[in-house]
Amino acid sequence: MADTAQETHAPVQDDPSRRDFIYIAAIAAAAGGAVATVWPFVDQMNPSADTLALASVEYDLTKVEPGQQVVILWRKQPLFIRNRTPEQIAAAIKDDNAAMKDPQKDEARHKPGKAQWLILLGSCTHLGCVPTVGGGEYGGWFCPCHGSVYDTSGRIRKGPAPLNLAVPEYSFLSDTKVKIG
Amino acid sequence: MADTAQETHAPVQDDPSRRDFIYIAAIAAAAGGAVATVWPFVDQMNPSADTLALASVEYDLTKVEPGQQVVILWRKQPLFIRNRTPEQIAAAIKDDNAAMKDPQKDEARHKPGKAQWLILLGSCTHLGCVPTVGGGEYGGWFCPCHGSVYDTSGRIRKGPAPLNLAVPEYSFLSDTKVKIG
Amino acid sequence: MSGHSTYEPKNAFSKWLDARLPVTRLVWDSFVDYPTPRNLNYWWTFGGILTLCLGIQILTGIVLAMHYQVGGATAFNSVEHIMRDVRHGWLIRNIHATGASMFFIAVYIHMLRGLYYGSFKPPREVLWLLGCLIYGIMMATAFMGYVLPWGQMSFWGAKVITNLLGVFPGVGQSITTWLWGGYGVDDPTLNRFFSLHYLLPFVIAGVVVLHIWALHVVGQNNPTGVDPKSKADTLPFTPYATAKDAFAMSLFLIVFAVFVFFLPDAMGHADNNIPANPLQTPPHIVPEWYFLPFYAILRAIPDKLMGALAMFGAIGCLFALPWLDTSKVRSMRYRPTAKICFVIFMVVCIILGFCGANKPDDQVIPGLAGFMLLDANANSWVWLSRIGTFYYFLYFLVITPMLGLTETPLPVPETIASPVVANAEKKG
Amino acid sequence: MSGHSTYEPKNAFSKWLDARLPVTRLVWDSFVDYPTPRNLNYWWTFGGILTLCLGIQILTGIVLAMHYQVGGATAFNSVEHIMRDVRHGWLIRNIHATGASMFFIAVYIHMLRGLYYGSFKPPREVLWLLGCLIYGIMMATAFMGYVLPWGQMSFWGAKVITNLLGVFPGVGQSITTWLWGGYGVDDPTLNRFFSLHYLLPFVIAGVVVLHIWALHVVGQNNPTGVDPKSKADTLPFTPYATAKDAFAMSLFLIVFAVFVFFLPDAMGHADNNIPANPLQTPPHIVPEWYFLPFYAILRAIPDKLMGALAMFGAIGCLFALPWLDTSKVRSMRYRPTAKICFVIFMVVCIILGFCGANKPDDQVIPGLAGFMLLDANANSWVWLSRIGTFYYFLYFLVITPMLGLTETPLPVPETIASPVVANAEKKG
Amino acid sequence: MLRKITLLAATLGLLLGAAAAPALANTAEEPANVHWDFEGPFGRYGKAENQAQLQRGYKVYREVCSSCHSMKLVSFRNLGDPGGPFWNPKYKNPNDNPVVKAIAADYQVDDIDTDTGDTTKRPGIPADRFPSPFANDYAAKASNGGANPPDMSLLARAREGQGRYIFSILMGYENPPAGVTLNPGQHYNKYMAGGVIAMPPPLKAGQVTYDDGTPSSLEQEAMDVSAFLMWAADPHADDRKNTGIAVLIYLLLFSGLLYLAYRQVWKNESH
Amino acid sequence: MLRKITLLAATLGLLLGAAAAPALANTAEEPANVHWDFEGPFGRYGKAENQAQLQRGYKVYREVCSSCHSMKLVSFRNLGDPGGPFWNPKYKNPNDNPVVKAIAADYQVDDIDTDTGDTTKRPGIPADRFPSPFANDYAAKASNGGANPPDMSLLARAREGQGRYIFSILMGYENPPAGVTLNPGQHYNKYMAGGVIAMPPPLKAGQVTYDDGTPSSLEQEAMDVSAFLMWAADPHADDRKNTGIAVLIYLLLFSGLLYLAYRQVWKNESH
Ligand code: HEC
Ligand code: HEC
Ligand code: HEM
Ligand code: HEM
Ligand code: HEM
Ligand code: HEM
Ligand code: FES
Ligand code: FES
Repeated sequence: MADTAQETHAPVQDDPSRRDFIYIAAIAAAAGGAVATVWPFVDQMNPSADTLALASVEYDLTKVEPGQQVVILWRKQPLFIRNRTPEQIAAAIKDDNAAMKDPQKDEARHKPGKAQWLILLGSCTHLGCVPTVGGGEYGGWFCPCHGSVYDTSGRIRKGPAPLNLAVPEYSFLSDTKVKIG
Repeated sequence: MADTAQETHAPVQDDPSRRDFIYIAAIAAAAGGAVATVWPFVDQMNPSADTLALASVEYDLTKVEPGQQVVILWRKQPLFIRNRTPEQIAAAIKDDNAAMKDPQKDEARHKPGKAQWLILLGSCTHLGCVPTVGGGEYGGWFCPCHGSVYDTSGRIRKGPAPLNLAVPEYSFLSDTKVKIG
Repeated sequence: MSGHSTYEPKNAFSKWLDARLPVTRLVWDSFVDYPTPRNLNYWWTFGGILTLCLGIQILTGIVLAMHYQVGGATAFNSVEHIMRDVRHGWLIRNIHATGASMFFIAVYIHMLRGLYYGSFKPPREVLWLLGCLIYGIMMATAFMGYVLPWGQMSFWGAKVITNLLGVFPGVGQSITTWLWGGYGVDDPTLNRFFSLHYLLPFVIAGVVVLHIWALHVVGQNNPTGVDPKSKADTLPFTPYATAKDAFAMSLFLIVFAVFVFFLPDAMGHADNNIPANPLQTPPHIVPEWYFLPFYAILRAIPDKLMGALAMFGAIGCLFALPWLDTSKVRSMRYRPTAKICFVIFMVVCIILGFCGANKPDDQVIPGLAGFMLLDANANSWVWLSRIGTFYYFLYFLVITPMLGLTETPLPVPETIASPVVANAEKKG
Repeated sequence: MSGHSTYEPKNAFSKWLDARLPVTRLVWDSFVDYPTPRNLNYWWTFGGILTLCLGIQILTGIVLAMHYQVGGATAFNSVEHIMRDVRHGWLIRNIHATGASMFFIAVYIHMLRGLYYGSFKPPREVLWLLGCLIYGIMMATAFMGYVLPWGQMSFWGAKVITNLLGVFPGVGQSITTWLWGGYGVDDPTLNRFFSLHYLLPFVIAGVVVLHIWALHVVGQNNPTGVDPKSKADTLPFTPYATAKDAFAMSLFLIVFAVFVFFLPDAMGHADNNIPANPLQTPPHIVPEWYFLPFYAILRAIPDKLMGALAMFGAIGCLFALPWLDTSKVRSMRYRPTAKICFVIFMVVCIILGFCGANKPDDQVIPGLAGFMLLDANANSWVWLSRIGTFYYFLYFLVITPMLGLTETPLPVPETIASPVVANAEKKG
Repeated sequence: MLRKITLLAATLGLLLGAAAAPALANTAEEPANVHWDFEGPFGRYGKAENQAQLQRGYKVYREVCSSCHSMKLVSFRNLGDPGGPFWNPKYKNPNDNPVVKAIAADYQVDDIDTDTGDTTKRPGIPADRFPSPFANDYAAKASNGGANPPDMSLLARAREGQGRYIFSILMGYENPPAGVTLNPGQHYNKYMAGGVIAMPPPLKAGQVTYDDGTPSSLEQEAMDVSAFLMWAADPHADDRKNTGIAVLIYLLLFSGLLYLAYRQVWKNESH
Repeated sequence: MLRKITLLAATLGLLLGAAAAPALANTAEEPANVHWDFEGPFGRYGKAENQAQLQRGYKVYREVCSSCHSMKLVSFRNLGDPGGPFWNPKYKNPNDNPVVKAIAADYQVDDIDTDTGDTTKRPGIPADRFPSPFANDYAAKASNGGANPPDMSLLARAREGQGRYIFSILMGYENPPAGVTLNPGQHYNKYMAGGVIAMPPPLKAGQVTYDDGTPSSLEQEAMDVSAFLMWAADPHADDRKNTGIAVLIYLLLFSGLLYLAYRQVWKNESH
């Protein structure tokens, strides 16, 4: 019926171009408005201001003794701050050219001249568990979940994880103070 | 069609009384089961065990000075514990036979021989606001919401509230200690 | 639904789908080809506007629930978290809070439309009853929603209203204890209100589906109140009603936006920016504006139980209306006396609203001394609300039944098209 | 829907109602008079059982939400409050938690029924697709529900699964940050999961309505896979199907009750009785049992992205099935080879479930040394899951299309009634 | 016809409303009728002189009010948000804003020593909220003669009259009129409901030395701190109004288009 | 036919399950295979000798475990609930139970002095929860060589093996086997995953003097405290099993009726 109805009531005298323009403009405006409206509803799920405010932390390195690792919460995720011994650094450099899934040199994983400070996201790149320090055959980290093994540079050496432990954005504010994030 | 269908497929040889018995029993059992099932879903809204555990409190009356009122939380509602002066008691007794909405003698509103201790639910019997002590023309309480006036015995004297301020269940554990609820 | 379907699938896919799940057919029959009276005015756009309102409330509500933390210690702060820290949170909350008021504005217009044009009269009784049901659930939803931010008005409003259920002699106390989950409005109350506040809008949506189904079974009423008789009386829903509805919605959104962006506090109450405190009664407890007329009726009657019954009765009248009205003519357009009574009724409802917002014993006309009448001054809001309450019930229980029998209506047009055509001729 | 309505209102009220809102007619046509094939066996009772499950979950869920307090600091304790202090709270939570597992048992039986009897084949493709959609939303719902008690498995399960969305190169990180509302699973994640967990069951209910609508358009399949041809092939839904469904439901409830009252911990995981702790990874993270086969497929493939794609692909196969199956015969009753492949498929799914529950590198047959095959020992769960994954995809992508073309089916009966009558004669 | 009726009803309603409004107020005097430049649809906190006022207002809050009133919902970082007193376009991220960092570090906030579990204090960071002057409401009451100084985060929106009410309270101290007797610790303030307030007059002229050299009259201080509290209660006001104007422009244009489309559709239909 | 297939599949599944079960366990020894009388569908905590065991178990918890382990989710009143160690039918309301009241009053719980707002201590009441031995997790770690003694409210359900696991841990201290080196503060326990535990052996024979004269062998103490912790983790077990039996009886009868009704309906229909 609709077709017939439309015919029955079809506008008699009409300028088709003007008509089409109005319809197209109205529909375009509606579409634009809808998209603009959707945005806040999607964006509200992004981190809120208070979460963002905790996105960066400053940390005093004097609290970490040589050979030790401290785990702090950063962005509510564990962050490893490890004070490496010279042996551990040496072990890491030695393997720089070994076959690796995600090849990287040790020097690319710490700030220049700060080889003893390794700062890493404590989240296994496989599926996000917290690896335990000192575990695995490389003396780096061992992930208890599916057995990924990282070396003393935090590089993936065995197991399902595809990538090295992530190095967060950070900078030294002074010799003993870093700002992460 | 159903009717015809039922006829078409109607059981041919059947003992009607047995048949009816089974149907009635099944339906009755279903109804019984349904009622028993509904109960936990209704009852879950009643106060939970931790709320009930706070249903009664003990209070040390030495903390209330003569002429003063203390407001404590009891069942999360305000409770008035008032140490009445002899004048206030006298004023209350004087009015025992005055015209009242909810006539009650003063002695019915306190424990025998403890006329100075008035323990009342601090919730206006109109619509539940907290009356202010010492307000209103009887020196008892005044409800700021819709203007109910209570006397020094907590009886309703003016305004929309229908009943006297409620006296909770309580008992004296010792001369200075009461258990409310 | 009314008549057989005219949908004809055009391409292979729609034919395939139509044979398996005829949704496109349903949409076509209900919202494209559906015949609407050609003379519907803008009051008929509010059904669509209400659907929009419900959608907005549900969408913003789901988002708020993603950030809202129920609990006496957390609710207020989480709402402030939404207002301050969640991205666009202030916007979404303002829309939701203002949206509730806009929803009621729209529903009151929609209902008054029904009253005026007799849309509740046969064969639309079920449609009307479903509407009343929606209205009831809407009130419950909005009431519980207002409790959620857990400010002073949330708390004390909840306390005053829930205490109403305590009026029933004997069982009242058990009912309120059960409803509260304790011995007063408290955390458990808030928690269950949150669960129900999330649930009820979906119940409303379900009843709206039935409401629209019922509408499509009996067909729409129209300003003349005359049933469409021929094709000349109707136009297809799309594009005619669609275009009108869209324009009206857009105007409605303008009003909506003014409140959301420039008057966000206008519909609220300052006290709700203070966290709930069971030990401190705000000096003046008022419910949300859309409840005020009923609140006035409640307080008009000195007896507590009777007051509550009068209040519920006032809503009950709406349900009974199809059987109270005896008039043969639907639209008040042709009922001059009824029209006057109706206008008075509208004014009375507004007056009752003001009565609900004021303290009963305050003066209506400031400065005028007045005199004592029974239990209160004649120049007080309580007496004004008594007069209003009297007229309210008079209108439903006496005027509506009597007038239908006694009044002589104006001549009613034969068909919808006749006055429309006459109109067009006048214009052209 | 199929055919015209046979409802005849009996009394004045039902006539009145039928003219205004024909709900009784709809119910009559769909659930009383509706013709069902007379040979449906007990596997056909699971649709009704699933409806019951959904109802139970929604009802208990609403009640749980009346006491549950979302929030990292409150969620775990509020669930324990339900278990310890809320009246019958332990009962209601046990029903809800066990109910999720029962729901999946029922849905897997319902789906395998569809696979075996070819219920996904024309004209039931839309019906099947809607079912797959329900299944997808069910998985999302159950996943988010399991996060709510905020125990260790809630937290780490959520972390592992949401990290899957991070595999997409480039946008992965933004997607997970958006989904989490932060830089990891945290309070905002819990809060939004709660809102969605409350929402999605209503979405499921909506799709179930479409599912049943689609069913009533095309009619039910039956164990022979032959379309009903005459009235002799069918029986009215009530009382025949009603009685059978009721009996089956009651049996299902017995199993349900055994778990609720005597094995409440059987379906859960001990670690979920420890509050969530982002700094302590449980030694062995496993999702709920109903996800295990897919989890095994995920881990079978060494590449992270490919693993995730394989997992989603495994579900995608279900959606594509109506177009993968080429067989002319619906029911596997008459397809001996397909039947064998199907049984192997069922067993493989169970094996994959065990693979998902075990650590990839552990031995399958304890003590057997095995040998290194590429990256892992051949006697390890990872290799078993690879074999399983291989067969899973083989079944859908190769066996199903090929077999339909090559297999010679057994003779298919002319009508439903013929084998049924034969059966009855055998019995009688 | 219905149009006329509605108009009538609406007018009646408005008239009644005007009549009813005064009856809604409490017995106290109406707040003074002052105005700020950032009010109204086109006022903005972000305007330079308004920002200067917020900075002055913050100083009053910090030096005077904050010794009794908490502001629990506001974080230091909020001071550096767009529209806030110390917003600086150079620091899009307010957590990097050095002024904000300095303000935060000036406060000591509660913390727990993760090595021992003991409670300790540490200097604040921008992410912290303003610490409260008292440990809890009871302590606040005990230190203020039984009255709890209300939290200031939302104070400006929690009173009818909003900022004007705060301004008025600060200006409204007077000698009690005849017949009003004050207990110790009570003061007379004509803008307070009932006239009695437990807060001693907090401000006097010259109490705060403004960094920008503005003379600190009592009225100036009161205006400034009220402005600051209005911002604290509604920190997204600028964003809200900006969005609102854009939305309204869009809706007006869109309604115009829809009206044309509607006319077009109905062109040849009588109705 | 499908019936047979399913049977087959199910059997296969079960077999596989049995095979897989050991693989699910961790490397530690399986918990000892002990049993309590209250276990199983017909066991009840409320039985007199089981209640006596819970009372003994509570004493062990109170005197030994509670100095390190919190039990935050349990209130004193729970001890007097039906099925609880001190349930007494005379006191339907456990808050009136004098034993419970005495136990509660024996603890000091944190409170706030409403006059000054200072933190104070007061004797517990039945409505209070068990106070924790340490102020927070950090303090607990600091006092226990870095390991946090887990909360005991749900401990029995938070470990595979439930009560048997707790019993086993208490009995499982041994000298470390060759090759295992322990750091100071570490101990060897064969039931602990990995073998190393930070908890020093908490129990020895005779550590607790039972009021009912039961000889306090190490095994007896371990059985009793494990029983108590199982109850604490599942306090409604008795109620659950009672309801379950009633529900099952109902459902079996109901299913029977439905089966008869079903047969009746289908009586004359072939299928
Ligand atoms: C000596 C402590 C003290 C200081 C300093 C102080 N206040 Fe107050 N303030 C109080 C107390 C106590 C109350 C509660 C008064 C009452 O309830 O009677 C209060 C209440 C208020 C109120 C609310 C009145 C009402 O409606 O309830 C405002 C507004 C207010 N203060 C503003 C300020 C401002 C602005 C400043 C700083 C310029 C300030 N106060 C400084 C103690 C203080
Ligand atoms: C001296 C303090 C102390 C006392 C007393 C103590 N525990 Fe522990 N307990 C600990 C510590 C520390 C741990 C953590 C061990 C670890 O993580 O290695 C622990 C852990 C446990 C565990 C859990 C092991 C696991 O699987 O994580 C159990 C079970 C346990 N204790 C039972 C008891 C019982 C029963 C008692 C009383 C009879 C008791 N404990 C008394 C300190 C104590
Ligand atoms: C969420 C709330 C509601 C929605 C979404 C809704 C929706 C609709 C829609 C779309 C229509 C058709 C268009 C129109 O006539 O405006 C309609 C008509 C109607 N509604 Fe509602 N409605 C709601 C609430 C109510 C209420 C509360 C009542 C009465 C108590 C009511 C009574 C009616 C009546 C009588 C009609 C028929 C109007 C006529 O044809 O003249 N509705 N409704
Ligand atoms: C019929 C539709 C609805 C109405 C009339 C309604 C009404 C309200 C009202 C009046 C408030 C108080 C607003 C305020 O003052 O802050 C509120 C708050 C709330 N509503 Fe709704 N609502 C509806 C639908 C929903 C839905 C569907 C949800 C969830 C899915 C929801 C979730 C919330 C939440 C979380 C709050 C608390 C946050 C706040 O106060 O802003 N609402 N609602
Ligand atoms: C909440 C979940 C579900 C509910 C409540 C539900 C409900 C039903 C009902 C009542 C029937 C008719 C009775 C029967 O054949 O058992 C049915 C049939 C069917 N369902 Fe579902 N269903 C659900 C999920 C699914 C899923 C996940 C699938 C497939 C992926 C599916 C596919 C089918 C098919 C193909 C049929 C037709 C069966 C036939 O006639 O042979 N359903 N469903
Ligand atoms: C499709 C239906 C549903 C499924 C499959 C489902 C599944 C689940 C699951 C698996 C849990 C975790 C249970 C546990 O281990 O404790 C859960 C918890 C929960 N669900 Fe649902 N749910 C459904 C419907 C609902 C609905 C409709 C609501 C609310 C109206 C709801 C509210 C909750 C709440 C509050 C919890 C947390 C309490 C708890 O953990 O016991 N659920 N759900
Ligand atoms: S999460 Fe670390 S190996 Fe899987
Ligand atoms: S509540 Fe007290 S007078 Fe109304």
